[in-house]
Amino acid sequence: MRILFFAHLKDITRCAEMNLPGGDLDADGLWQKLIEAHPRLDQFRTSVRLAKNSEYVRRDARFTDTDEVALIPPVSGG
Amino acid sequence: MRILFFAHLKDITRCAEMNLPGGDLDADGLWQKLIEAHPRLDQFRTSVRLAKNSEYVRRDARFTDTDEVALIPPVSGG
Amino acid sequence: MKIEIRLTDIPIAEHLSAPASGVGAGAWVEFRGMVRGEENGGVIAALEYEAYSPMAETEIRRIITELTSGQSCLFVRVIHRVGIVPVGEAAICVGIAARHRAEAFGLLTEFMNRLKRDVPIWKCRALTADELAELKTQ
Amino acid sequence: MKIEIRLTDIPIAEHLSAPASGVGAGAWVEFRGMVRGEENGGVIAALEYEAYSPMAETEIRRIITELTSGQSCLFVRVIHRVGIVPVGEAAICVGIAARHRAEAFGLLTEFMNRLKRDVPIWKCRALTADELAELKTQ
Repeated sequence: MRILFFAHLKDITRCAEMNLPGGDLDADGLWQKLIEAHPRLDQFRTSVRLAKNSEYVRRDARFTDTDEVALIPPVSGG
Repeated sequence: MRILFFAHLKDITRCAEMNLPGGDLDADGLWQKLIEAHPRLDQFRTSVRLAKNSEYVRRDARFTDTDEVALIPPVSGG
Repeated sequence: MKIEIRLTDIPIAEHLSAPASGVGAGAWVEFRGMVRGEENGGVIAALEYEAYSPMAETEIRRIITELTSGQSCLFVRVIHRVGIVPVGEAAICVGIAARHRAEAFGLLTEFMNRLKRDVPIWKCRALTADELAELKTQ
Repeated sequence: MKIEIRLTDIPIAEHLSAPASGVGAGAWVEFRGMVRGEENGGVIAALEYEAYSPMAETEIRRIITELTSGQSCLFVRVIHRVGIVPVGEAAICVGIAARHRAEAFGLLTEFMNRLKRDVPIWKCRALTADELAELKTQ
């Protein structure tokens, strides 16, 4: 699946997006893979919301290879 | 003193302003003279606020010959 | 803080400049209250507004000064039409510049409430299309 | 109700027309949030905004639709800058037409609160005057 990073998360991961192969995951499984790829993401886990295909996900969301997943750190628009 | 009428009060009194000789009056005394001049004003007494020289008056205000007094019916600007 | 107040019998310009309030202003809000096509359930073409002019201006200034005391509002502009205002035109325009939006929104809301309670301006007549047309031919 | 949403990297026009929302609109309110000359206590010359574009627009539309359900708002326009926004320029412009002012003010306040909580747009960098000048010469 395609993973997008924004704002300071791009500095942490040093990329704006990455591809994460993984099949069918729940949020915990997804975070585990993300932290494996970028260990420093761990400290942002509690403040980051996940979006799937341009929508915030619910707790029970599942993520598959065709999804576009975005890590949304606290926003500051306006 | 100069008395100003606005909105529907002008229709009641058939004038926009009048001169009311009277010396030194409190609000009750002023209303008494106004109602003598225009008996139909009586029914508006409870809804009309008095202003003296462009300011709403307090309860204990006094009105003298040099004052400009306005009868302010409920406003509806904006 | 700068306060600009005007009562006018000509249409309020569609585009008013925000003031050059410098780098401190983080929020600019402008409100226009327009005459709607109905009044008390009937179709109308215009409203006629009447003001007790010197007192209306004094009272607007007094309300703004009171509401902004201790606040960081930078600029307030109030323009109110008097005379005939056709449907669709603005009867009032209020512009506020402040450091933060919360102050600007709060002031706008509270100012309009106070204006509608205390400022000696009246909708003294609703005009039908025929009455408005007749006035224009006079 | 009509909704107009735009993310743009060019300056927001100073004068945007109110929509031709007909004789039903009694209130038009426009808010501009400007970049201020300081951020976290330091003097700045510009802010850089970043957006997750498709989601930001979807989310703005979702919030407006939710907030206006059962209401009589007639038109909402939201324009948000992305990229570098110099001090004094608007980062956001929100315009609302409604039957009555209370609906317009309420929607504006609540929409801005929700935008600042949920819409994926970030102030990703504050630029000093030197940094801004350097960018311009590139």
